[in-house]
Amino acid sequence: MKQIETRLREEAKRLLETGEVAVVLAYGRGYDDRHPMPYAAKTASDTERIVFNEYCTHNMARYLMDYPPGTRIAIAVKGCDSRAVVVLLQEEKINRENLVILGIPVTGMKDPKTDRVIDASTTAGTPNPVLYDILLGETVPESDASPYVVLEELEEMAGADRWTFWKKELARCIRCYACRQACPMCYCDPCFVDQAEPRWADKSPSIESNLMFHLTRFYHLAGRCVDCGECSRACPMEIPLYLFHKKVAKECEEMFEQAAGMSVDDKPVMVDFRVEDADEILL
Amino acid sequence: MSSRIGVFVCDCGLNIARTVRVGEVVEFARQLPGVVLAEEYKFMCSTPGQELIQESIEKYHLNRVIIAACSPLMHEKTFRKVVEKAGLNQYLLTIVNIREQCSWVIADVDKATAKAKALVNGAVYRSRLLAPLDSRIIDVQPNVLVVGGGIAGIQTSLELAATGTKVYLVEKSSTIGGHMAQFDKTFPTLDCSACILTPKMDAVLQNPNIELLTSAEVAEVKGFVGNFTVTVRQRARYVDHDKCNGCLSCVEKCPGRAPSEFDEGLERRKAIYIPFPQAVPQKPVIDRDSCTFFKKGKCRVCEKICEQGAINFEEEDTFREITVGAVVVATGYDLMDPSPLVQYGYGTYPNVYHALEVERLFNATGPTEGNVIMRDKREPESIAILHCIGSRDKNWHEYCSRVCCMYSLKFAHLFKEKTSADVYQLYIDMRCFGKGYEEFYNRLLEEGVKFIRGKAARVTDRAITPDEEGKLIVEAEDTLSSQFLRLPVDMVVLAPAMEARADAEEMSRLFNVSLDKNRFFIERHPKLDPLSTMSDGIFLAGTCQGPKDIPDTVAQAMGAAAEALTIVGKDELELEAATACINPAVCCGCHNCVRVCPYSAPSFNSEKGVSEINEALCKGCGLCAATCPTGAIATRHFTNNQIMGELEGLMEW
Amino acid sequence: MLRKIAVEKVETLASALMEKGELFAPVADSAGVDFQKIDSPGDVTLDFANTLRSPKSVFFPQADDMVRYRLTSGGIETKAVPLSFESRIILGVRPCDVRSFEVMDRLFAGGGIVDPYWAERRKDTTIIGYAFDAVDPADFYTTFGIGAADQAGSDIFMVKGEGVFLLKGITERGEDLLGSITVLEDASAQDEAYFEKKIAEGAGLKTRTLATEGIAKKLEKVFESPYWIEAAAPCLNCGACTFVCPTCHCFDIQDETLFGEGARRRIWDSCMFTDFTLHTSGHNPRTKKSQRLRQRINHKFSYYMTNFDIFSCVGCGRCTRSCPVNIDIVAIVEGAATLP
Amino acid sequence: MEFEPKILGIACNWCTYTGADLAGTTRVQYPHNIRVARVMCSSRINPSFIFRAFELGADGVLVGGCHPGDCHYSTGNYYARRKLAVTKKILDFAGLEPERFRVEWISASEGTRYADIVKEFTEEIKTLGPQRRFAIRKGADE
Repeated sequence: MKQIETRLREEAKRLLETGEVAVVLAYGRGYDDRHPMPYAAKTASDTERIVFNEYCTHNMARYLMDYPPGTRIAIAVKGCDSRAVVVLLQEEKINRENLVILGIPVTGMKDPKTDRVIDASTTAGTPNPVLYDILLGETVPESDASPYVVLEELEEMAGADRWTFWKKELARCIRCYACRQACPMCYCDPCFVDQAEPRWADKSPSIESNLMFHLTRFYHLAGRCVDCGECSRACPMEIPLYLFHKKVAKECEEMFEQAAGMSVDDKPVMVDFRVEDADEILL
Repeated sequence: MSSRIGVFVCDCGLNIARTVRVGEVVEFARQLPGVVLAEEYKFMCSTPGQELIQESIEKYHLNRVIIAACSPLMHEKTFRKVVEKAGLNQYLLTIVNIREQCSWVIADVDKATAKAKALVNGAVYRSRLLAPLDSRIIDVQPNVLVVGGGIAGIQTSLELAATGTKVYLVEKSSTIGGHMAQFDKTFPTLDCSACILTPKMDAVLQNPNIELLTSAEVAEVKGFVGNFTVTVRQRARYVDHDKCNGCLSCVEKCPGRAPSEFDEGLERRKAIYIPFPQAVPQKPVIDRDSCTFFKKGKCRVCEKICEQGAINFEEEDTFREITVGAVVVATGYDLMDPSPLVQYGYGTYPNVYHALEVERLFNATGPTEGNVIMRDKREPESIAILHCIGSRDKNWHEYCSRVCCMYSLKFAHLFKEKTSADVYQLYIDMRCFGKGYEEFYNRLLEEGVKFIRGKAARVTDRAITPDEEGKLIVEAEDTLSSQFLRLPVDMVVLAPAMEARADAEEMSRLFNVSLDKNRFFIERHPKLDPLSTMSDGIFLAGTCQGPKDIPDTVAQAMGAAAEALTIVGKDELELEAATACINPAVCCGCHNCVRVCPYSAPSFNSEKGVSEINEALCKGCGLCAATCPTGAIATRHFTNNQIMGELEGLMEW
Repeated sequence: MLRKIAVEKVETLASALMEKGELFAPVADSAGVDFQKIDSPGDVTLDFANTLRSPKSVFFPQADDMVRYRLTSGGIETKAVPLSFESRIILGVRPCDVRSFEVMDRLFAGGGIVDPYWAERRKDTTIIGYAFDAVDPADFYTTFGIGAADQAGSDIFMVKGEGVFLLKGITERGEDLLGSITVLEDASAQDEAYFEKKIAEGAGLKTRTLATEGIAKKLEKVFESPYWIEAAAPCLNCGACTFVCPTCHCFDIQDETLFGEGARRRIWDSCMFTDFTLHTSGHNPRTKKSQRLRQRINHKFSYYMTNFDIFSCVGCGRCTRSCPVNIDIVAIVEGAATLP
Repeated sequence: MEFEPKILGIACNWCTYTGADLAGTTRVQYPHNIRVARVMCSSRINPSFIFRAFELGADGVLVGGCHPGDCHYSTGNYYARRKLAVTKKILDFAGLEPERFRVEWISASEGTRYADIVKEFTEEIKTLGPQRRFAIRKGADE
């Protein structure tokens, strides 16, 4: 990871010095090593503040739309982050020409709250970037583990038990919207839930309104969620939202034979159809 | 402004009041928030009913009206006019369907009443959220497209042309005339079919207001009522009809042969041909499949012979776009192929004929020059006419084809006239309901035709007795005498069902007109709107809507012409205002609407970073609204807010 | 009065307290430890560093009905929400959170305008403070003169000793409650000494600190600095920091109706949300996240000081701990303080 | 008292709503439990409508659209098929009985089939009993 940090700083410095980009989206120091922060370097000297370690979990694609269209941006992406960039390209939110993608092939990232390794068994099961201009390091071996194994326990539960599970989890939601704000795909402003007519979900956190918010958000992420897991890590109430997103992603993959953010040429599945889609998917 | 809702609940005579306690529904409605008035009336759609609504709007300053009555598909338009007359915007009306979806389907009074209340409640919730809308006024294209050049299409075209309307008549085959041109005589008057049809065909050709496009098909229909853009595919004919003078020398010399479609394969035609002598236009086309040049790469006799230089083997299909305000679909029917009904032996026994073949046998221009000569060159001495082949038969078509009884009578008469054969009719019932039809039946009873009430079960050539040898034996039960019959005859005539065209599904998609379970096009209302479809500006004429005889077809054709005129006769048209619109402040610029809309109504304004909707192209389906993640798109009259409100109301009780 | 109970008897204590009033206390679940209204005494835990959220919701619920109503054919029928609460007890409040009640009192109950929703709940509540026995790296309450075993503001103050909780009555209300709980044993002289020792230890427990000298004025001065753009760059504009904060008190008022019945509610809002300042007209005076972050910092360290003579921050460190992108409030304020 | 479920129907104007009308004109009887909201096309249905319906207390939701290929708007129901399939998976994973949500293609001529489907669906919902998971306000939670 130290090597990646060095390469990241070098490339960032070069890109800013040559004027190839106006900003490099990477990671910077936080209040301690365990808490690095998303960082936007704008000058060559800024690049000295760039860090990369196992706690740099943040998906920098989230910040791409903070800059006016036409801004030349370099972005550091891990596997899933690169898929987020691909989705944003598919959705024409960003322009490939203005982008220098610095791919980070990496495994062994850790959740700063728990120190647990983040891998395919939870989230972010894509170790190698799917789209990049410069790869910072050697490709790492792909994991054999299915990103969906973690769902087995919930899938095998009876419906009533699953409801008990989600009801308990979602009841904790305080509607701080950290999940939404951390998500690179949740770029809507305003979000549906902030609308007054109709009021899709009450503002008061209750199981009903939380359910309306989250189910709709799960739907909005269908075929778009890249499994980076940032929603769950962002949640101050530790709601395992990633489990639901994964399930929807899995179903979409099975029904529509396309995983989110794997190729710029794909059309997002929910704004697409095939005449031969089977009616059985409705059963 | 707070809602002042008036709820008007209709008894519909006893149609609603028999199972819904209307008074109770009125009481229920009266106590709902926002409701200032609830009234019951026997027939809301009647003049006094309409007046009640109008007066109440004025007297109670109603700003919303709910009418609980029949389906909105029935009277929404009527009632919209009513509220508009009282000065209320027509989109502030809500119809609650307590007849088709309530009183008519629920026998239990308590349950029907409960459902009616729940439906009214849903409407009250929705009504409170409605907004007045301005109708869109559009310019109307003055032309009409008529699809199909049978008697229905011909008649429609002539009627429209007579009013000065420009008509494009598109016909798939190389001549107009349709099935009627194949008929010899028509029942019950026994007029010669050609004698009454060919003048009309000629009139089409001569009429400057009619542009006749034969060997042509509709490839695409875009747009909406008043403004359809239709792409017509002109099939390659390999004969330049502008150059051809119709001398038909080419036909004479052509070595290519193929079975004549017009003569139902009983005769052969040339590869370059006109289908029949009176065809319109009188200009030949080349059939690629039977043309020696196309098959073997050499011949070109026609090209050599044509003094006009009209032959062009390089011709390709061309496409042209026409703009019309209305479309009349008159695509006709197919005669059911009786061969799958193996028990009747069609295709197995040469002397089993179907009705259209017999028409050609009778015809002076037909393969036998009007003589009844069977495939084995004999004149039959006995003939059985079998009714209801594939009609009134749950295995095939449940419906009655409506014309078979009558043409079977006509056949019997003609057989009697042209031969000395014994003629048998094997029927389920005789259906002779039209003007002069029963009389014709009575006349035939006196002509010595033998009527056997019983549907033929089987046709076989396996003789049991010596007098059955060499005959076709028709097995049937005479249900009048309850006797099993074996009827040895020389010739069997089948009266197969009229069925929907093989390409009905394709046409249905093309014109956006639904098919019924028998694959005929569905009219907007079976009684009150039999020529319109659910697609505004698309009308139906003739047998594409269901089996019918010539008089009914012609009457429909004239009606369809009048329907089309209600649109193209005006310069402007009021369109449904329920289109989609985008609130730019809420649009997140995700392009979803642009990606999904089948009409390209939304487009992305990259300068503003938001989508915009061209409402002229919008048909109001609401797909974009459901695909919009932020809720920036409102499908007017079906906004998220209105639908969510309705759901809340429907689920409250 | 000093009384005691064995550490394993938390449930007994909770049970006894529940007899005296509505009990709010820390409860552990998969997310961590958080204050909840206690229905079952076994749920209570006193084994935690600090709770996920502050206990402010006991006095200032996230959603609070102000008036209830029903739509009828005659119009809207309203029904007042009674503002009387049975006596309440909050168990296990850390000293910085105890201080936050005082900070909030100045807004909700001081200065002539009394907010009945806060004041009525606050009135009859006994606060059982609970000494910290460790420091989290994000904490900085020492900045505000708050000690890890600061007894100020508590009615009863509790320390955890070896195998025993020691509870001392601070106010009359606290004394009364303490005296009435029979499951507590009276403390011995040895216990008294031990309690004092723990208090002294607490005083020695120091968090990191933030130099607040002159910060209110300084923040006014650097209002227009581009610093805020840089500082806010990582911010996601979620409301996590404000919702866990013990002193954030902004709310929105919403009518929430279902099937014709509903309530006008005040519901926590967050200055970090983009629509926080959105006007009905569509105009939004704070469209940039730099403006929003600046507002949050200024409110806590400048405006509140100007208006109420106290910082609207008690250094509990929750915002730093819960920030998805690790924004540290101390670093942000220090960054502003060191601007030229 | 026998459990009488509350079933929300959402029907497209051109096919299913017209088909339901046909059931009425031909006087086919079916249970009263269904209450239909009309939309122009099944593609108009926002999945949140379905979530909301269950939250409001619907015991079952039946969506009806034109048969694929027959959409009045040509492709609407192809999108609807995907939208509603995902909706169903979400309901299922959230723990709602997926049988409570059903999508059927019912043409304007299928009045009898409409009635049969409503009958069958109502029976199925009766067997499942009241929906108390999402509909927390309306009754005791399971």
